[in-house]
Amino acid sequence: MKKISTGNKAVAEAVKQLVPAVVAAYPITPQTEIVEQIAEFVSSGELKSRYIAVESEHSAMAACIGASITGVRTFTATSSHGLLYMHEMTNWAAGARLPIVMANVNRSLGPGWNIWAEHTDALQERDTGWLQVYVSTVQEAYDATIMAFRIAEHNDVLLPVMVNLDGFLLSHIMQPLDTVDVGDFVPPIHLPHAIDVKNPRGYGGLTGPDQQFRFSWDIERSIRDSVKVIEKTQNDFAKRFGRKYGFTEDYQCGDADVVIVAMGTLGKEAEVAIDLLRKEGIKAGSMRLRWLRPFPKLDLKGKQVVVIDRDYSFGRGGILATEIVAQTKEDVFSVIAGLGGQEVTYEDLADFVRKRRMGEEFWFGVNANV
Amino acid sequence: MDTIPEIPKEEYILKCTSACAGCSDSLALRYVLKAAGPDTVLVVPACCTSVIQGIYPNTAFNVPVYNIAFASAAACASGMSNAFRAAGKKTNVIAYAGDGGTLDIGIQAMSGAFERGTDFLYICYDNEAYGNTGMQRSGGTPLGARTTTTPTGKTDNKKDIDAIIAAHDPPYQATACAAYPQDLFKKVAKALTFRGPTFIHILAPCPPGWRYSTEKSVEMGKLAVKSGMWVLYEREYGKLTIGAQSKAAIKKPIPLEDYLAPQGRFKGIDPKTVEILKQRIAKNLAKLTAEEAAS
Amino acid sequence: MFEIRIHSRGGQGGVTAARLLALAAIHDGKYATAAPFYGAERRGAPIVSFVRIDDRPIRIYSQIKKPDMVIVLDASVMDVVDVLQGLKSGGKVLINSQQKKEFAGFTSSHVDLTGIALKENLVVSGSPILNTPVIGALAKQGIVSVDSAKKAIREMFSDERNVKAAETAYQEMSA
Amino acid sequence: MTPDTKRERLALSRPVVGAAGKTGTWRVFRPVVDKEKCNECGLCATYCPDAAIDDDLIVDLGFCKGCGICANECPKKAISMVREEK
Repeated sequence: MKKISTGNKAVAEAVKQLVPAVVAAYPITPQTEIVEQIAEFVSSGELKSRYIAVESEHSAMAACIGASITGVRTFTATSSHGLLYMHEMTNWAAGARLPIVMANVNRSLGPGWNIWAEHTDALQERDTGWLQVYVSTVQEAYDATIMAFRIAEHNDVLLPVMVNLDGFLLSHIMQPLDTVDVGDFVPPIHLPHAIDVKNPRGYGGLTGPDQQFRFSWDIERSIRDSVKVIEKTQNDFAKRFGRKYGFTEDYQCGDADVVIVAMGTLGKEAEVAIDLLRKEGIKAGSMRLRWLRPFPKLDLKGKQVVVIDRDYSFGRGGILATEIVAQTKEDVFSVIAGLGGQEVTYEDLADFVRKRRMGEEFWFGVNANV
Repeated sequence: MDTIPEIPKEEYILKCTSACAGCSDSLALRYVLKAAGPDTVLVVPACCTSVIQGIYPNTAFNVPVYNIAFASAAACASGMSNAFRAAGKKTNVIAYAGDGGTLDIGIQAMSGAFERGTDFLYICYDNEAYGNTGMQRSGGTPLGARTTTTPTGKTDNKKDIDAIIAAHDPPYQATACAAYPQDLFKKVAKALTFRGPTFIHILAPCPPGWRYSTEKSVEMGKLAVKSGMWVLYEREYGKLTIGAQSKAAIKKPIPLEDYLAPQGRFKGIDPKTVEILKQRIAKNLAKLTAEEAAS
Repeated sequence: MFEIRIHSRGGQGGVTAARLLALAAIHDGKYATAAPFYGAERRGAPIVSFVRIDDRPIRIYSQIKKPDMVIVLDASVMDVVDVLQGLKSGGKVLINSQQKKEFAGFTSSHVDLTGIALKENLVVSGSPILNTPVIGALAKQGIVSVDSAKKAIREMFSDERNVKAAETAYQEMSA
Repeated sequence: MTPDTKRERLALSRPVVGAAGKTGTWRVFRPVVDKEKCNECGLCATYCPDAAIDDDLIVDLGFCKGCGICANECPKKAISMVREEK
């Protein structure tokens, strides 16, 4: 059905169709609309979930953990400081192998009180064992949320999934949304280690130095296995609903000499920059990274890569750039742009490509010249 | 005194936990679980109880136990209770936390869960310090008690968590003591008959923490009650009832010194501090007596 | 692509106007995005929102720098904001005003949205509702069809007076 | 998906007797019951933190930690704590 929706409402719409037994959440700008919408669905009876209006994000994730371990579907949403506040529990959720789905509306971190888009919040969760997908349209926010449940709950995965959408740039804009009848696309949840009072077990008790690494290894193995589950889920989604998604979204990459790699809305706007560059005779392409965990194998051989990081790891560099260099062993032109919602246009993106200096780092708005 | 026939023989704490010898947390838990029965899940944050279960892949606890990070027992239990109720299950959800996890780091989550009317029982077993990490002061440590972070005695009063809970107006709250297992059993059984959040605050004397010899754990609990330092009561829909043992103590308390003297943590306590403690006890007993009379 | 920038003050419905317009454009079979620019918003502060309408999916998220059209829901913001900034040569200006205002090099039009809202008693918390009548005025300009405008309004508002106000604005809109 | 015997999903513990090992070895003093004095009131079993005293008031020395609460609380003073010989 053709609708118009914000990114936030698209996420809520997907959640409504997946009917989690428990949604526990705490409001934060710019995520608020997601939880308001879900609360409204619940109070109107459209959504048969229990909505727990917790007193903090730490408790939001703890409540999702407590609910999830009983074997039911759970959802939460947050942003920025909220995500950081629940950091202890995000690690717990992954280690406890609970398929919690969370929307994170990417926003910068204080101080100052900046509420605009930045990816550093989610990237600080990079090493927790969560799967992470970054979306670029309202439609994709909806589709990715649906797929997130199927991927998280798949018994080869059983890890939480975070769906990331750019604060305001995507969370608050209105775009067309085509909702689907999810049907049996996401099978009923079956958590093999759900609490059973008839078969009492202790969860996460004391473990020794000769044991803990096994659980870590299993998370890693499951993340590796998740690649096939994600592929299958995305392929099935395309067959069933007609919209195709991959680990990356490649645009004019085939014959490109230079490729922009970015995430989220900048990754989408980069396509417009590519159109401009192509008109100028520059063989450019763009590769929008959708999945950060598992980190996909990127086909960038023989291409110059311009990486746009809307994030930063202080003392090291753009996080995406660092990840890409680690995989490709090639120099990139690392552009730090869009922090705290800094305005970056497709013209700026085209300029980064025109004036690239491989092996260097460039802070947009800081350095005098690109 | 005689045996207590109404208490089930079933043990849900199997032989044997890794609790210290003479641990009154273990003693309390035996009766908590006897009262709760097998259709129960314990949610346990970081505390002595997270350790005494034994080491993976074994546990001494014969009910499901969900171990969770320090600050989040009540929040986790809140999610669990909602999930069980959504599935139509009556399973008891008991958050079982120490004084640190209740009065200090867990107070926000607990307050939230009570405010939201979560259908669960929250039990704080209070050994008046961070026992698991080697006895650092907590909000539950009484004035004058030495801990590793109050080496000359705590200069602040014990936080009145029961008053804080009372402010949330739960249908049922009670205090108990590991030295009175029958009383504890009855209170847990009763708490679990209510819908909504209920709270039981158990005084759990700790031999290594309080520095007395292990055989005195029960005796120490009784001295706490007899001196008025710990008061046994129930508050049901706001109506306060002081327990018989505490009523006796109000009429004729034993000297506070009889309770303090056997404990190494009060060794060398300043007489002025003892005086303040006595005044606080008197004030608390008067307050509770007045409340009982009024309700 | 047709790009519109809407100037208003916080609480006047500029963001909703953008959303209504985008929805109407989608009903016309086009692609559209409505993107409010969120600043440190408060009631009464000048704010902008953006609408892009195109025949193909819209991939641009950055702010509109060179709009094809500017809508001014509150003429008083013109004292503090250069509403014509970046407006394409020959671009359209639509102002909520009782008087015609001329701008060299641009096509200007006006309509008394406030008057229409007051006439229809479309007032919330003391503020006249401008976002539904403005869609009628835009339909007159051919930005969206009349049918789609009405459909969009009915989807977002249950009160039929909003449609009435849009119709009035359609009629009263200056040429 | 690949079989891997080294994989363990999470720390799921099974309830067993002796989860903490044979805690009887911790003991310095052992409770010895004087059957003559014992009136079988059962308070020793009631107060045992480790449930190491059964219905017949037999102490399970495999797990008794020797805390001495039973002896301390016995109204008939029928239990004495005797030094273990090691």
